[in-house]
Amino acid sequence: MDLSVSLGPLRLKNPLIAASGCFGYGVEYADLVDLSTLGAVAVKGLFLEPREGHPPPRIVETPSGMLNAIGLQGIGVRRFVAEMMPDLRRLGATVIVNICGSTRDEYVELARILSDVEGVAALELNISCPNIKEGGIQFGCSLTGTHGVVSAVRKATALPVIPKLTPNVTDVAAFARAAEEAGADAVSLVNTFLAMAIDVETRRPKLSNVMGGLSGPAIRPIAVRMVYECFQSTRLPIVGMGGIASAADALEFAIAGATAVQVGTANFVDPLIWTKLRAGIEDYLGRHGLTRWMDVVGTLDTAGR
Amino acid sequence: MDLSVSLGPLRLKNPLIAASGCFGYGVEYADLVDLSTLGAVAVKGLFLEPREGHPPPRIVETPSGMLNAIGLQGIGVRRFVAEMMPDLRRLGATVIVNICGSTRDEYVELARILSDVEGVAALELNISCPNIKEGGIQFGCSLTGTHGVVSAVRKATALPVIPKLTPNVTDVAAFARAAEEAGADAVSLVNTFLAMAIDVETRRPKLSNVMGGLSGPAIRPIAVRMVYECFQSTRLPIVGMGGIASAADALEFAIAGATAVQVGTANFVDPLIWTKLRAGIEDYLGRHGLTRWMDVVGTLDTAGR
Amino acid sequence: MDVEAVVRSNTRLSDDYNVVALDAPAVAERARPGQFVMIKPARGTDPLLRRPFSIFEVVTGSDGRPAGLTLLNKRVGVGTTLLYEVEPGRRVACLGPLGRPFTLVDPPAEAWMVAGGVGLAPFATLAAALRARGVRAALFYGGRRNADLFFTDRFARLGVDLTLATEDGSRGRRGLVTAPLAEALAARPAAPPLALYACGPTPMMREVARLAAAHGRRAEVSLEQVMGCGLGGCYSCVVRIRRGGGTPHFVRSCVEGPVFDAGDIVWEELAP
Amino acid sequence: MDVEAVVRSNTRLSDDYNVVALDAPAVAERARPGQFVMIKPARGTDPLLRRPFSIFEVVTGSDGRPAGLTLLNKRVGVGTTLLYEVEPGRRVACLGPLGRPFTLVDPPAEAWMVAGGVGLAPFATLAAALRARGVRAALFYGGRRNADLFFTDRFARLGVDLTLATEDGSRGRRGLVTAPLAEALAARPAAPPLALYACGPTPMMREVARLAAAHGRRAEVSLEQVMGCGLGGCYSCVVRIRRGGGTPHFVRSCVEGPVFDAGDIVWEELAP
Ligand SMILES: Cc1cc2nc3c(=O)[nH]c(=O)nc-3n(C[C@H](O)[C@H](O)[C@H](O)COP(=O)(O)OP(=O)(O)OC[C@H]3O[C@@H](n4cnc5c(N)ncnc54)[C@H](O)[C@@H]3O)c2cc1C
Ligand SMILES: Cc1cc2nc3c(=O)[nH]c(=O)nc-3n(C[C@H](O)[C@H](O)[C@H](O)COP(=O)(O)OP(=O)(O)OC[C@H]3O[C@@H](n4cnc5c(N)ncnc54)[C@H](O)[C@@H]3O)c2cc1C
Ligand SMILES: Cc1cc2nc3c(=O)[nH]c(=O)nc-3n(C[C@H](O)[C@H](O)[C@H](O)COP(=O)(O)O)c2cc1C
Ligand SMILES: Cc1cc2nc3c(=O)[nH]c(=O)nc-3n(C[C@H](O)[C@H](O)[C@H](O)COP(=O)(O)O)c2cc1C
Ligand code: FES
Ligand code: FES
Repeated sequence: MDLSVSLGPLRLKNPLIAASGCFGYGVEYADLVDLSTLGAVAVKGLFLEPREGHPPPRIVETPSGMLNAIGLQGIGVRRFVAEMMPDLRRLGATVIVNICGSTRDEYVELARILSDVEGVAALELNISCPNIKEGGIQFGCSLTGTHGVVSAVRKATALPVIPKLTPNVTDVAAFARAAEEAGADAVSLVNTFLAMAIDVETRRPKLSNVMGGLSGPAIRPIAVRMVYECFQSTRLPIVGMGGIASAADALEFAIAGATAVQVGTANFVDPLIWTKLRAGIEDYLGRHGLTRWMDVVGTLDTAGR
Repeated sequence: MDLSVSLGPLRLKNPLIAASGCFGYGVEYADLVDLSTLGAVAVKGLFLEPREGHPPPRIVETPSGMLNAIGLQGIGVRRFVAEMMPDLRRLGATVIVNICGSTRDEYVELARILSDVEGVAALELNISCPNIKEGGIQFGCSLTGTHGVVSAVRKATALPVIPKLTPNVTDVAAFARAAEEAGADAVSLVNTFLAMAIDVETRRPKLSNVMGGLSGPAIRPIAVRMVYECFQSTRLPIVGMGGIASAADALEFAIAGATAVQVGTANFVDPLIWTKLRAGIEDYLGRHGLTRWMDVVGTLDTAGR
Repeated sequence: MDVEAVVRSNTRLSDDYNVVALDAPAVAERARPGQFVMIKPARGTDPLLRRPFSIFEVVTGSDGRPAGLTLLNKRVGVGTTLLYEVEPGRRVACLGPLGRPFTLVDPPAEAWMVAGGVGLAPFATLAAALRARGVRAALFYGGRRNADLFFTDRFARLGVDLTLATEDGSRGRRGLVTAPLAEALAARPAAPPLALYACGPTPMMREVARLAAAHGRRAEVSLEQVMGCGLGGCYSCVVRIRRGGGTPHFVRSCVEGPVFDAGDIVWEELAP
Repeated sequence: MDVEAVVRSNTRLSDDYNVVALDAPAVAERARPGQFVMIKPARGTDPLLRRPFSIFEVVTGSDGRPAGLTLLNKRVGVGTTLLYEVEPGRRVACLGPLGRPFTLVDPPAEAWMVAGGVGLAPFATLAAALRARGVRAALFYGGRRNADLFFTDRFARLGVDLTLATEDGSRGRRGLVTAPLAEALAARPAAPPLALYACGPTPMMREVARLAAAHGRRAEVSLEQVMGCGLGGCYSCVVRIRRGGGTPHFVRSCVEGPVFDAGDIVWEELAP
């Protein structure tokens, strides 16, 4: 079975990527998971500088989903490069660094720093985090903002550039097209849906940050729709995610048009999910007389519908 | 306990409304539920003319939610007035008619026809149905479209006008403000999220219409956030909905700012939910030393958050 | 009637089939053959919706009055798996009885029931009702293999003539049950009148409809559309119907069905 | 280690408390006092996430080797209710052992454990480990009422000195268990060294931290932060820590805890 995929210049041995923020810096999982068997690891979103993040409570469960408002607690890009990259290289991980800035220049600076780091395979531009006030989603909710960040980073690096789109917009495909025009190599979607939960007994928000991002199986049907819309309106390879928890879910995104997929929340529930996903996909391909994952990508049959 | 609420000129004995499309024309439930005990019944979306709707499959279950693409099958407004209103009047139901048109004039025509009908308490403008190509959501996704339909209907009727907003937009509060400027008496939200599900074995969409609307508990955290955003930026009374399945859920919307609430999908699961909701709300008010539902509305405490 | 019914027993018949008995006197009392109930298989929101099940048997208590009902369950997905595994003592929400029942005939008319797989479910109550009216009844019952045929003794005890068929030939005729049905219809004189009742996979019911029309017999079929509410509220369960010369139109199978006149259904549009 | 552990038994202790025994030799073998496991309470997606539980006991098989573990469960919500009701024979996913264990002391040092309610859970294994090292141990154990105090005999059999307290005075001292603890600490000479271990409601642990500091004793506390993953992946479980004179910063309690040095915690910021 050939599970390899290409996201522009980035070639992955399989389409299964650990979603950013849901797999730490990757090294946390090295005891349980052979990182070299994953298509790639998208590490936790990094700013230039270390960040404290929001006070707890940072997560709350909701029906078939969860809200998070971690607030991008992180060690900053320099400590990441110094402390995490050596282990990630040694473990054979294909590393996608998820970067986040408050200004366009910060994204550019992050891209410059990471361009010279051995073992960094691609940059995922987090312009869609709903949990921080400055930066991030303010670019992701404006077409010109998206175009601006992507083209600035594009000029600053030879690494593959993958802007991560927010679902909190009216027309996500327009953002994929803006990313395409700005020179992105692929787009990834979806980040989380801005949402909130209230403790009715105290009449206070359940999250310290009031609002957070909804992820998990609950959002899958919306995410699949958005991947399909982007697939229909750009030629960029798509990295699809949102609630994937089984091989069938991953295949659903592939059929809708995703070349690769990321798994976030489900990894919390089942950290050994990766072998199950691979086995399930190979079984599916076998049963359908197919030999390549790419044979499935973008094959939704809407005849007569 | 005083559960009464006012949506502009519309006074309801309690805040619990059966959501449009989830309670037929109301009469279907008369054997099980005393319709006069509900705050109101929002009947199934009506066009001027009868409509066939989409072929089955029209619904599919998703994690903690469901997709529907009924396609607004319906008997048209004239048969509704002739065949259903007499029963609804006899049963003592407070009737909100959910209307849908392909053009602005159709909404106006519907409003005119219904203005003269005894027992019609208000109009809910469905400018947010994701399941039909023409009309509906094309108004709901454009600020000028929303303003245009609402102000045209406003001029055509003395009935309370409640535009129903779609969640498939970047900034729902802007739509609430547009509705307010156009003379709406209240807004209701959310309608369903555009979404899809794929049968991976056949690689075909699970719904005949390819896409459908996601409802149910899965969407609740997003819907609560949207109600809260509208509450913060308009003075219109808000009718909140999206995944309400318990008294605590209804109270969550109230605390976020909803004056009244609608229950859709949960009514399918538990058609006798209404008495449970009322009992749960009264119990809550009692435990908190409150006597009125309105004491809870819009009381989210974000101090220190 | 929506009751929190206690699961009295759960009898596994095979790896796929089981019979669940529920204490639900108020539902059982009102049940008529061909009606169904909506069952909530889980407490949480996954799975979310109720699932429709035919009322398989009405169970009478020691006082001879209806005390509960049973469901013949075949596991095909998440909800039916939960019902396959349900532990006695648990409570499940049970709404019903719902839907249009079978039209019962009176002697001298005879009744032939045609069941495929779990399509047997509505016929235990129908057979009992027919016997109570003194109607001669036959059951044509097909399954994949012998191990998938259940309760044949019970139908035999009710005086029902049995014709069995299995796809692998392990019991009764090899092949589909509609083959012996076709032969029997062809061999049967016009009188006394004959009513057909069918429940099973769509192709089977469609073939019964075709045979009934060809032989000028009235047939009723019990359809299994996906249902969101069971009460006429959601319009998910529609079937395209053409009555007389009228234009085809969608009707809700939870309120106008699940039992339909086979001749009214636009079979070409029904999902396989 | 992530295993699909078979539920061997479920012993209800009261309307709220139960003990669930799981077959999980691979987890049990590695378990150290104070560590926890992540349990998936339901099969579907509601509830979605796993729940953290202290390893209450390590159960040995007939060969004397670790064969499984038990959990002391208190029902407070949907997941713990599912675990309260779990039927023997079911499988539940069990990931562990996780987290930083208690720091064990050696004689002549003595150990005092302070438990509030279900905070007893980590102390059965700790008491056993202390006994194996010959450390003299005491348990200060508080609950709302007598019916909420469990397993006191077992601790007594392990040679642990017991001091009990109930809020309603139905057993032991009336009031909070930190009152007799404060008296005992005040009455105790400086030598031999004494290690404190606490698990329970935040106010209780905070008071233990205060008392320990006041008497110059080292204390470890086991915190119960909400946890999304238990593996350091999600950063949901953070606690604000101040070590030495350093600036306070968030650390993940699933990997740097759940056992912390009581003096490191910024108590003002911990949720009650
Ligand atoms: C009036 C009526 C009476 C019925 N009586 C019985 C009965 O007595 N015994 C019994 O075992 N089953 C009966 N069924 C079918 C039963 O309702 C479905 O098998 C069940 O809803 C499937 O739920 P699930 O969660 O197991 O499957 P899901 O996990 O939801 O789906 C699994 C597969 O089953 C298909 N499916 C889902 N719903 C239906 C449906 N309503 N009918 C057919 N296929 C479906 C799905 O498309 C999918 O392919 C009846 C259906 C109707 C409408
Ligand atoms: C390291 C660790 C060890 C633990 N050991 C045990 C144990 O041995 N026995 C035991 O019964 N419990 C233990 N807990 C607490 C247990 O994990 C929670 O009670 C459980 O997660 C609540 O799940 P639920 O679905 O029942 O509650 P939910 O329905 O999710 O929530 C119900 C209420 O419990 C609160 N809650 C949710 N998660 C936690 C949490 N992690 N801690 C405290 N309150 C919470 C919620 O805020 C809410 O108010 C431990 C927690 C941790 C972090
Ligand atoms: C706890 C948590 C932290 C996250 N942090 C990040 C992040 O740092 N950067 C980012 O781009 N996305 C982040 N995400 C979003 C996920 O990468 C993913 O887009 C989203 O969760 C949807 O996928 P899922 O449903 O599989 O989790 C985070 C999600 C969660 C749940
Ligand atoms: C089967 C179905 C049919 C619906 N039909 C309509 C409709 O005709 N008009 C309308 O405004 N909303 C319609 N809706 C949307 C609901 O009124 C409601 O806005 C939505 O389902 C969210 O609420 P819920 O999660 O409580 O179901 C429909 C929803 C469902 C599930
Ligand atoms: S199942 Fe809802 S209308 Fe028939
Ligand atoms: S629980 Fe996920 S990092 Fe601690």
